[in-house]
Formats: sequence, structure tokens, C-alpha cells
Amino acid sequence: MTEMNLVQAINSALRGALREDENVLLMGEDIGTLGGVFRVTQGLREEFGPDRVLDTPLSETGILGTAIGMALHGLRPVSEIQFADFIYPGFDQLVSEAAKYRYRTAGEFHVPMVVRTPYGGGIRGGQYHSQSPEALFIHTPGLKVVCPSNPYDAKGLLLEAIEDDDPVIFFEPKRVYRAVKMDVPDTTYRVPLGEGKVVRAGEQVTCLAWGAMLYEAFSAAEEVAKEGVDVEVIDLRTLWPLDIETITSSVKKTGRLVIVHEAPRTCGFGGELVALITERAFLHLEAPPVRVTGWDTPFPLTHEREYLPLVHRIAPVLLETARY
Amino acid sequence: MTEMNLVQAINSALRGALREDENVLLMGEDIGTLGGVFRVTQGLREEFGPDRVLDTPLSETGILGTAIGMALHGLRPVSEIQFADFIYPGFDQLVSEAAKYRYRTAGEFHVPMVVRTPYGGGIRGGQYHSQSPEALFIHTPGLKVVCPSNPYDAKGLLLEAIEDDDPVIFFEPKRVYRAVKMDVPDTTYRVPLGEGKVVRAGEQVTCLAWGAMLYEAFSAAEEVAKEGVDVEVIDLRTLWPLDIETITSSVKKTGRLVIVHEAPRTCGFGGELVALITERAFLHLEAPPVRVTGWDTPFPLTHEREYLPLVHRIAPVLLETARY
Amino acid sequence: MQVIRDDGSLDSKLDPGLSVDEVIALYKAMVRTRIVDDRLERIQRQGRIAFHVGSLGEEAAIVGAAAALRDRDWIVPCYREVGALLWRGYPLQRYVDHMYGNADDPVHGRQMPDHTFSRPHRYLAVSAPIGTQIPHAVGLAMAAKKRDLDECVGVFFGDGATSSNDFHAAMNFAGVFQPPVLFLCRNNGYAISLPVERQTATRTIAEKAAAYRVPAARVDGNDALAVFGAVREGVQRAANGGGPTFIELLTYRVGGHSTSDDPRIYRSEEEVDAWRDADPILRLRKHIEHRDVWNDDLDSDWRTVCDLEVKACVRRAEQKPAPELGEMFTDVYAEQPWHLREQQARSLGGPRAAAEEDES
Amino acid sequence: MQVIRDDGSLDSKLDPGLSVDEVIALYKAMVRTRIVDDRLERIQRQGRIAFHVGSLGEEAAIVGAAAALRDRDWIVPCYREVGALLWRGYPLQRYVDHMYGNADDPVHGRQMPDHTFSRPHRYLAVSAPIGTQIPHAVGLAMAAKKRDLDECVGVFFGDGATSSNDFHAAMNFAGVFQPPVLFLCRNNGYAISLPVERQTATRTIAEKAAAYRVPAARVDGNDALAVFGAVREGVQRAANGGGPTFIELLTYRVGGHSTSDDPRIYRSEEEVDAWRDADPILRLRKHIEHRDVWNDDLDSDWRTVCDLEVKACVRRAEQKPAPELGEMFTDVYAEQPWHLREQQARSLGGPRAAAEEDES
Ligand SMILES: Cc1ncc(C[n+]2csc(CCOP(=O)(O)OP(=O)(O)O)c2C)c(N)n1
Ligand SMILES: Cc1ncc(C[n+]2csc(CCOP(=O)(O)OP(=O)(O)O)c2C)c(N)n1
Ligand SMILES: [Mg+2]
Ligand SMILES: [Mg+2]
Repeated sequence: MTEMNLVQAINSALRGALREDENVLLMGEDIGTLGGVFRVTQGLREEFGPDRVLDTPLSETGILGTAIGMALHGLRPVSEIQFADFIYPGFDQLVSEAAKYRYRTAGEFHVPMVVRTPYGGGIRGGQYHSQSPEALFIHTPGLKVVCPSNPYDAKGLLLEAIEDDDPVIFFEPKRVYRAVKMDVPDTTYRVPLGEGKVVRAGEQVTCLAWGAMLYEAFSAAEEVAKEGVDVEVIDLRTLWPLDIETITSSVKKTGRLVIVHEAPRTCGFGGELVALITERAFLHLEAPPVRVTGWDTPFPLTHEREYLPLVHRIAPVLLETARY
Repeated sequence: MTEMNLVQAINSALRGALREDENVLLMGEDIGTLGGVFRVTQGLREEFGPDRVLDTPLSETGILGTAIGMALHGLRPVSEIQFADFIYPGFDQLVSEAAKYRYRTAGEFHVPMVVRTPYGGGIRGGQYHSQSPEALFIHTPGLKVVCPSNPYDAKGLLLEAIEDDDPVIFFEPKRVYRAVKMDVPDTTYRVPLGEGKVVRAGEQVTCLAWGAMLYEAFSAAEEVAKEGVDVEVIDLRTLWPLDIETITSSVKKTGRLVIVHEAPRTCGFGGELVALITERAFLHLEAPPVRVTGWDTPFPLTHEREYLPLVHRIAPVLLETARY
Repeated sequence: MQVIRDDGSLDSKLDPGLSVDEVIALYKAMVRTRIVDDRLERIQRQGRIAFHVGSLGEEAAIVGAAAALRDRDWIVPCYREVGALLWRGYPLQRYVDHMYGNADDPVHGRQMPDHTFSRPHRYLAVSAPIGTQIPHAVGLAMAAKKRDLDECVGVFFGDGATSSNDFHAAMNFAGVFQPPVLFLCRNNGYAISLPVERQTATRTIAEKAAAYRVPAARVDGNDALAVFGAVREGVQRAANGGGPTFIELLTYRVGGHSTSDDPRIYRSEEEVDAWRDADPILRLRKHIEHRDVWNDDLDSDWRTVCDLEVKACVRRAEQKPAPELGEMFTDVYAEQPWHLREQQARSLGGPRAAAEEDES
Repeated sequence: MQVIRDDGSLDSKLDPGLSVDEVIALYKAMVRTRIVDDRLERIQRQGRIAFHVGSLGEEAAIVGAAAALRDRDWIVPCYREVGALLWRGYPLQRYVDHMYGNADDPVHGRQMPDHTFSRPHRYLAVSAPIGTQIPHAVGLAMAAKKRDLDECVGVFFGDGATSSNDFHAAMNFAGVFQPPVLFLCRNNGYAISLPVERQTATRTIAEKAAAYRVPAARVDGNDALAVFGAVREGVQRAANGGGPTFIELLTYRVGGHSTSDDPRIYRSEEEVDAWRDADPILRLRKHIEHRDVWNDDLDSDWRTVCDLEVKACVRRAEQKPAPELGEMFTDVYAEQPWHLREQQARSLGGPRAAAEEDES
């Protein structure tokens, strides 16, 4: 066990994967000599050499396109996209190629790759260093989407994602990178994909969140507990394929659902969650499922704490929903 | 008035816009000499010359990126992306640039451009000539998304989109291109953006659809009418910003909602519509809002009629919902 | 660069030194490709298959290049290179089944016709988006290099694809990482309707390679032996650790872009006729006749063999049923997740089955 | 290409023929840019602004190029070119207000620092994604050409940006459509930590232009007059209907990539020192001193003026309040749609206002 923040835990996962499987390799902009702009890959080029930790030219198309080729050969490339906001130049390779390769070859070829990318706001990054584009990938059949909230899960989920035989988009909450510390095993343990986690049991409202907003949801739950409202908070951890069981049974119990995410509201993952749960637990619902989300604007700078669905926006919604 | 199919109506809109506003210009792959692979731009290069109807190199990045530059100069470029499936190489220019230019310059610059693109299945196009990616654009603040179902609306909406001062993604249901004919005025009339249309009034279930699936929804409504179920069918026409009034008041009346779309189910626009309506009309809902959609797989070929939410899949859901 | 002279003799300086058997095998494969193509085009016109994208006039560029690659080398196709796959021994029946999207289609009817692939033949999967395969080839070659394998990768693409994002990224990565990859650009004069002169301002495509410091050659793509020689040289460079090579194969798309196209709208008959005269199959035939190892009888025998073969495949393909509906829902992921299980169940059961009947 | 010799005299064959006043104006603008830069970096280090991306060492490439463009020409910036905007007379106060994202920030605090724009100054908007502005410049120039206006467009980008999709598309479109555009590539040796030698395999960046048949020049980017001359020549070509020009401005990023960067991790002090000696401001100063129109007194006076100016701007900027919260919700579209009206109302009212207080 070592106390680690999120950056260290991810670094530890990458180091473990590089040690245990010679097919694993890392690639991305500035990840080698510099160790990544967030230092997530610090020390790895030194330990594993430039053939396993590749500093690439400035091209997300190149990074993701060549990673697919490597994965088709049987390597397990882990690419870093410097900010999720910069994944779009390589979007075509992900949705047209990585996502569809298995299906279009009836399993004869597949693409075991991981795309790590820091996402989300709260670091004064403005429009292009704050986005949360998870919904675009959840909408793309063939991709898995993971978003850990804490160091322990991050390490275990990343190791699992690297072992996974399908392409996984791994969103890292950059706001949490250095903000949270916890004991993390030094082994290469796994956290399975597709399992959410009840981080706070409660009876009256189910609150779903992931990544950086998990903390806000949790704090809001604690806050409203003072007013006697008992909220169950679930950390989705894997966004897709979703842990539908855990969520549905929670809502069947509470009858009330609040979803928190940073991404713009419209056509965000929150809408899908509302629809899924409404389909499955309609007769259990005692209040309309509601979403506390980023607004439908580009991500702003000065007012980023007004844009984000922080405690002060979540708590009142939990109350309203509980008292509906 | 001339009887026109969808291709002819769109051609007529483009011709009208080119005639009336010298700032309008068309660009895209094969749209000039060939007149487009679906012949939508047939005859326009001959009439307006190669400076206003540009055959471009094979680059969606180039088409959309230079179109943005032209729009910033005050032109009104109308780009064609040959199939919606091929918009991804230019996705970055749309979401990072076109969508955000007004916001990031506080209105000092804006991007009056239209991106026309045929979408959807039903023409045996398989994975890469059948997609319906509207949700990706609806999720992007700053873009407007339009999808007409018939020649009259297509012409009027396209003319309005070209006049609009914001970037508009204009999805054309290629399955309908030559399948539907109707009388269309020869004038450059407009159909306003943001207004849905009740195409069949009904009391028991509200059914939302757009583009090619409108016909399926309509036929399914007719079919279940025989069994005494009275469905109100609304053609959204503009997907975003949505005509929330028309929809909400319909659902408040019927208490039941069915949404039909071709795109994969998960994180499609259907989820958003369920969430929006559940938020606004919860206490009016007498059945869970449901979605009849494309499956969460890449778009297949042989079984495309099983993939699409056609009448035979919609009708039973309308019945179930009505009888819930 | 041209190897076969007009009289069928070879430019001895450039002769790649193929044996008689090898040249005949190459010739026969080109003819077979052409005959398969013809047949598929014909049955498409009869509405028996949905679509076909052929290689009429480009057989030397495709089969000649495939022949110069070694068995252990990978082929990364665009979509016109089924001739290369057949060269490697892919069963014709399998290809025709794919064209029909029937129960024996290796991709279970999920893809449009002409979207082939085969791991045993080291042939990656065709996909429609232009250019996306080019970085895959570079990645594949980087993997081979990292694993210290004596493999190289030949990737096909058209002149139009040189305008794609992926071409640029792939070429640049190849220049920087020096993997054993061959960029095989079929410059066939058109990207659907756009002539290459309006695709890019350069006089040749080959000169683009210098922008990435990738060595380049430009050869007569209708001269199978010139293609063979240039590609073989690239393979040798790659195998010797010399990194990537770019080869422009100058040829011409004699047919339409695909069966959906009508090329008369954008080009003249005269232009096409000139290229018909430069037919790569005629050219190679002249050479083997010049070598005195081929004649009219052998030729018509071989054509008959090919024709019967493809007709038999078509006949069988037409008798096979459609793939199972359930196959629509597998292979999205390694294991089927809950939501696809549910969707599959919903699709197969319930009132739909009945309703379906009336529908079609 | 170099114009200013080591002793400050000019290579008469290459002398762009600027008057004394013009050269002094250029020099002063470069010094002012540097001083503004310095100050912003300092206040960033004190945590008073969030971020800054500077142009230390690249002033000749930026201001020299801007000076060679005509007022009616457009500038399409990357993110290091505020010197070009200031050259055009953009108010320094406005820039500093933007750096603070305060109520007078022209973009209402919506963007990170150094994301400037100005329609009156014909200066497009900085955005962070690398390369995206390059096709905008080509489109802008195509529009000018279509409208038959005597305008051209100069677009700035870095060496790293040449690997982007957008560079490739833009260059190719420029080759094909021949609009009046100048590609101004600041090759400053690095893309964050990646040295240009690993960005691409070519020896120069300029040679990439040949892949699109765009004429290219390569100049000493630390020689303001060489930059001026090359850009002016490009402007003339464009104005005469000669189409695009590519200019590689060879310079060096003496500072970190931005205030978030620590360049000591990936490069040596010696390397940086060598480039400090090649300082573009010192070089131009040598020339004006050689012309006998400048001296230490004038220099320190000007520096004092600039310093006082920027300090005053900072002082004022710090006193201004934050932008209105409501400005978060406007300018997404020309007219605010219903959903943003609702969201704005929800954001401004209710229990949040109170809760907010405790929060920060
Ligand atoms: C990204 C993308 N844009 C557009 C298309 C439509 N399209 C299909 S083939 C083609 C032309 C390709 O030309 P080229 O690369 O020269 O190959 P060729 O067909 O001549 O062999 C186009 C534009 C596509 N498939 N993908
Ligand atoms: C598409 C994209 N990918 C990655 C980044 C992160 N990033 C910001 S600046 C930069 C380096 C740019 O280098 P260069 O083009 O040489 O410009 P310079 O900073 O040297 O002026 C990178 C990788 C980005 N902004 N956009
Ligand atoms: Mg071609
Ligand atoms: Mg640089």
C-alpha cells in the first residue's frame, strides 16, 4: 500500500502494465521526455525506453490511427490525448475504425486499445481544456467508456481496461488529479468494468455521478442529510456498458433520481440515464428524475464554478426531489 | 407550384438562394460537374459557374474549415458532406470552431454556414452510408440541427437555414430523396427553424419522429388507429433548438410518449426527449415514455430493415403504450 | 518507370527477373480478377447484388504489388484490391458469398459488398471512409518493428486519399518512426468525378512523399513488372531496416467509380479509350507471348476456367439463405453486454416476427 | 535568409527599404511586446492571472510579419501573436482586461487568457486546438478572391501545427484554389516538449510546401527585416493574383511553452543561451544604432514608457469586477433560445445565490 493521488495511481497502473505485458506501450504528445503535461507518465520513458513510451508528433489522427494498427497486430497501445477537448481531430479513427473493427470482421480482428484523456472543468482551462465529451463515445456502439473518481478505482480500472479486448475510452477527472489521496495497493489488482459502486447508502433519493462530480454529489448528500434527507450516491465508474442492475434497484428503492454531470445538459449522458430508468422503474418513480449538469454553452472561464454542477447547485435539487 | 421530390426541392432551394444572394456558394465533393452523388446539386455549376459551386478535394476538414473562413468573411457557404458517415474527419472544425466562434468572440464574429448531408439507412448502404449522427451535434452548444421529412419543408427550412446567422447542420433523409413527391412553390418561401408540426392529431399517444422515420411513425399510427388507438404524430423538423411547446402540450394532453429514431438507442436524441418531457410533464405521464430506435450496433446491411425502427416495430409499441 | 516495352520485350536494366512460371501466375491472376469483376458488375446490373466496386484497368497495380509482397507481409486494402486478396489464395466462393451478404458471408451480411478481410491472409479489413487505413498500416508496421519481426506492410489507397487527414498523419509518423511500410498509391486519375489535377496542385503524387522525407518512386501502374520491381525494392528497403517507401502507381480507372456511378457525366469516351489501349492485361500478355510461353488457346482456356469458376460461385451464393438475424447483435464487443442481449431478445421475439412478413 | 548583418548594416540586395521611422516603429513595437510579455509572466507567477503564453524571442517573426501585411489584410493568429494585434493598434488596456477575464474583457471572461480577436483590426480569434485556424485563413482568402477584393490573409502557426489535419487540408486547398494567403510558420524549435526534429523527418519545414505546389521561403525569423521582406514579397504575389506563399520563420521559443510549462525538463540551458544571443530585439537595435537613429537614452525612455503603460493597465484591470454571470448564457446563438433562457434563469435565481457565498 502506498498513499497516492490520482496521477500517481494512474502512473502506477501504467508502470505495472508495462512491466507485466511487453505488448503494452504508451504513446502521445509530450508523454515521454516531459512525462505528460500533467506528469501522469513521469519516469516511464526512463524506465521502459522510447520504444515503449512514444513521444508522437502533434496529431491525434496519427496517435489513434497508428494505435489501431498496433492493436490489430496484437499490441495493447495506451494512447494519451492531452485534453479530451483535443480528441476531435482523431474522432473519426475512434468512431469509424476502432469502434467498428470487430463487428465488421465478425471478430476476426479486434482492437484492444485504451485512450486515456483528462476531461472536465475546474482548473481554469476555459473552452478547450475543460470539456466532458463522454456522451459522444457512449453513443458509439463498440466503444467502452470508463471514468474513475478516485486513485484506487483508477488504477484497477485502467489495468482492467488495458487487458480488455475492446477499445476503451478512459476519462480522467483532471480536477481530481492531485486533490484526492488514498492508500493504493502496489500490486496490479483489477477493478472490473461495468460495475458501479454505492458510495453512500441512502433511502430517499438516488444520485448518480462519476469522475470529479462524484465528490460534489457526495458532499451535497451529506449537506442535505443535515436536513433529514437520506441520499444514496452511486459512482458509475464505468459509464458504458452501464451497471444497470445497481442503478435500477436503487431507484426502485428510493423512487427518486438525480443525475449530476459536467457535460452540457442536452443530449448528455444524463438524458440517457433518465430514459433508461424511466423505462425500467416507471411505476416506482415518485418524482421526476432530474439532471444537474453543465449548461448548454461552451465551457466558460471566469464563471466556471457557476457552470459546473457543484454542491450549491446539487443540494437544492436533492431537497426538491426528496420533497416532491 | 411544381411537383417535386426531395432532391428536386433541395435543388430548387439551392438555386433560389444562389440567385437571390450572391454571398451564397456551394462546396463539396463531386457536387459540381457530377451534380453530387445523389444529384442534389445537378445543373447548379452550369448555371452559377465553378466559383459558386466548388468541387473540392477529398477533405471534410478542408471543406468545413474553409467554409468557416468564408463565413467569417460574410459569405454564406453551403457545404455538402457526401454522407453523414463521412462528417467525422471534419468533426473538429464543427464542434471546436463553427459552434464556438460566436461565443468566443462575444458576437464579434459569427459563422453563417450550412452543412447539408444525407443521413440514414434504407438504401442498402451498410455501416458507412447509413448513419444518423444527429445526437452528436445536438449535444454541441452553438449548432442548430434540422431534419426535414418532405420536399416542402426541406426547401423552406433550407432557405431559412442559409439565411440563419448560426451554423446549421441540415440532415437530409436519403431514403426519402426520391420516394416522396409533392407540390412545392417555385418561390423562395421559408419554413421557420424551431417549429415542429403536428402531422396527425390524436388524443391517446404522442409519437415524435423526424426525417425518414416520420413516414414509419405515421403509418404505424394509421395502423393502430384500426385498433382504436388514436396517435398524435409530430414531425420535429428542427431537432435543436427544439419546439418544446408543441411537444410538451401534446404529451400533457395524451399522457403517453413514443419516440422513433434511426440512430443507435443509447445516448441518441430519444433519451434527451424522454428526459425533457419527463421533467416537464411528469404528473401527466400515464405510461413510461419509450423509444423505438436503431439498435446499439454499427449499422448492418442485410438486416437493415430489422435494424431500422419501421412500422412493424413501432406499431406494437404504440399499442403497448396506449394500453399501459 | 516502365519495364515492358511495346513489343513485349523487357528493359533489361529494370527487369525484376521473374521466372516464366511467376509471370504466368501473375498474368493469370490479373485475368481472373478481371473476369470476376466483369461478372459481378453484370449481376449487379441485374439487381442480384447491391453494389460492386471494381478494378478494371488497375489489375497490374493491384496484383503486381501483391505479388511483390512476401507471404508474411501485411496488405492493408482500400476497397478495389480484392485481386490482391485472391492472389493470396482467398477462396473465391467466400468472396462471392460476401458479395451476396448471405449466411456464408464471413461478415454475416453486416457490411456492404466488397468489404473483405482475412486474418489468415494477413489482409486487413476494407472500410469505406477514405484514408483511415493508412495510419493502421503505419501502426501495424511499427508493431512489427517493435517486435523485431521481418514483416512489412503494404497499404493501398487512391489519389483522392492523399487529401485525407489520415494520409498526412500516416506519412508523417512513417517519416518519424521509420517503420517497414509501403505506401501504394493507385493514382487512377479520379476520385469519383474529381480528376487528380483538381485533387491537388502538384504535378505528381509521388512528390508529396518528400514532405515527410519518405523515399518515393513513380511507376507505370499498368506495367505489372514495373509495379513488381518497384514494390519489391520497397520490400527490400523495409526488410533491411530502411523504413518506409512511397510508390505512385500511375494507372487509370477504366470503369465507373462503382456500380453506382455514371462516369459519362464527367469524362469523355476518347479519354477512356486511350487508356483502354494501355490495358495492363494486354501488356503483360504481350510479354508472355514475346517469351513464347503463352498463346490464344491457353488464354481462352484460362478465361473459360475463370468464368466457370465464378459462375459456379455465384450459383451457390444465390442458393444460400440470409444470415441469422441474431448475428446483427454479436461482435460489437468481445462479450455481449446486457443492453445488446436485451435488444437482441426484443428484436427476435414478440409481435414483430409476424408483422415482418407483410412488410417486405 | 538574413538581412541584418552582425554589425547592424544591411545586406543591400535584400534590404526591404524601410524608412528610418518605419524601422524605429517596428523596433518599438517589438520592445513593447516584450515588456508586456514580461509583466504578464510576472503577474502570472504571482497568481494574479491564470495563464499566459508569451512570445519571448519570437517578436521579429510576429511583429515583422504583421508590419509587412497591409491594413486591409487579415491576420489569423495562432496564440502567440498578440504582438501583431498590438501592432495594429489594439488597445493594451483591452488586452490586459482580457488577461484578467474581468467585466471589460471583450469576451466576458469566457475564454482563457491570450485568446484575443478583433474585427476592427481584421484579426481573427485565437482558439486552442492546434491548426484549426489554417483552413479558416484559406477560406477567408477564397472569399476575398471571390469578392474580388484586394485583401490577403496571413495565418500564423507553429512547427507543431504542420502535423495537424488542418494544415494538410488548408495547404492543399490553397494549392488548388490559389487564394491570396500567406502561411506564416513560426518554427520555434518546439511543440511544448517535442523538438522539431521529432515532429517531422524533413530537414526544413519549408520543403513541405512543395507537396501542395505552394511556393515557399525560409528566412531567419529573428531578423525583423528579413521577415518583413519575405512577407512583403508574399503579399505582393498574392495581390498580383499569384496565390499562396509559405514562409518558414526560423526562430526559437526562448521561454516556456506557456506559464504552465517547465522547459528545463526537456532542454538544456546551453541550448537556450545560444538563442538568447540571437535575440531579435538586440539585432534590430544594432541596425538602428548603426543607422545612428537610436541610442541608450532613447531606448531606456521607451522601455520606461512601455513599462508604465502596462503597469497602469494592470492596475486598472485588477480593479474591475468580474463579468456578469448572465454573460455566460449569451452569444451561443444570435438569439437566445428557450433552453438557454431557462438555464440562465435557473442559474441566477433560487437558493444558489446564497449557497454560492459560502462556496468560494
Ligand atoms: C471520408 C470520406 N469522404 C468521402 C467519401 C466518399 N467517397 C468514396 S470513394 C471516393 C473517392 C476516392 O477516390 P480515390 O482515393 O482516388 O480512390 P479510387 O476510388 O479512385 O480508387 C469518395 C469521395 C468517403 N468514402 N470517405
Ligand atoms: C489538437 C490539439 N492537440 C494538442 C494540443 C495541446 N498543445 C497545445 S500547444 C501544443 C504545441 C504546439 O506547438 P507549435 O505548433 O509548434 O506552436 P508553439 O507553441 O511552438 O508556438 C500542444 C501539443 C492542442 N492545443 N490541440
Ligand atoms: Mg482515384
Ligand atoms: Mg513550435
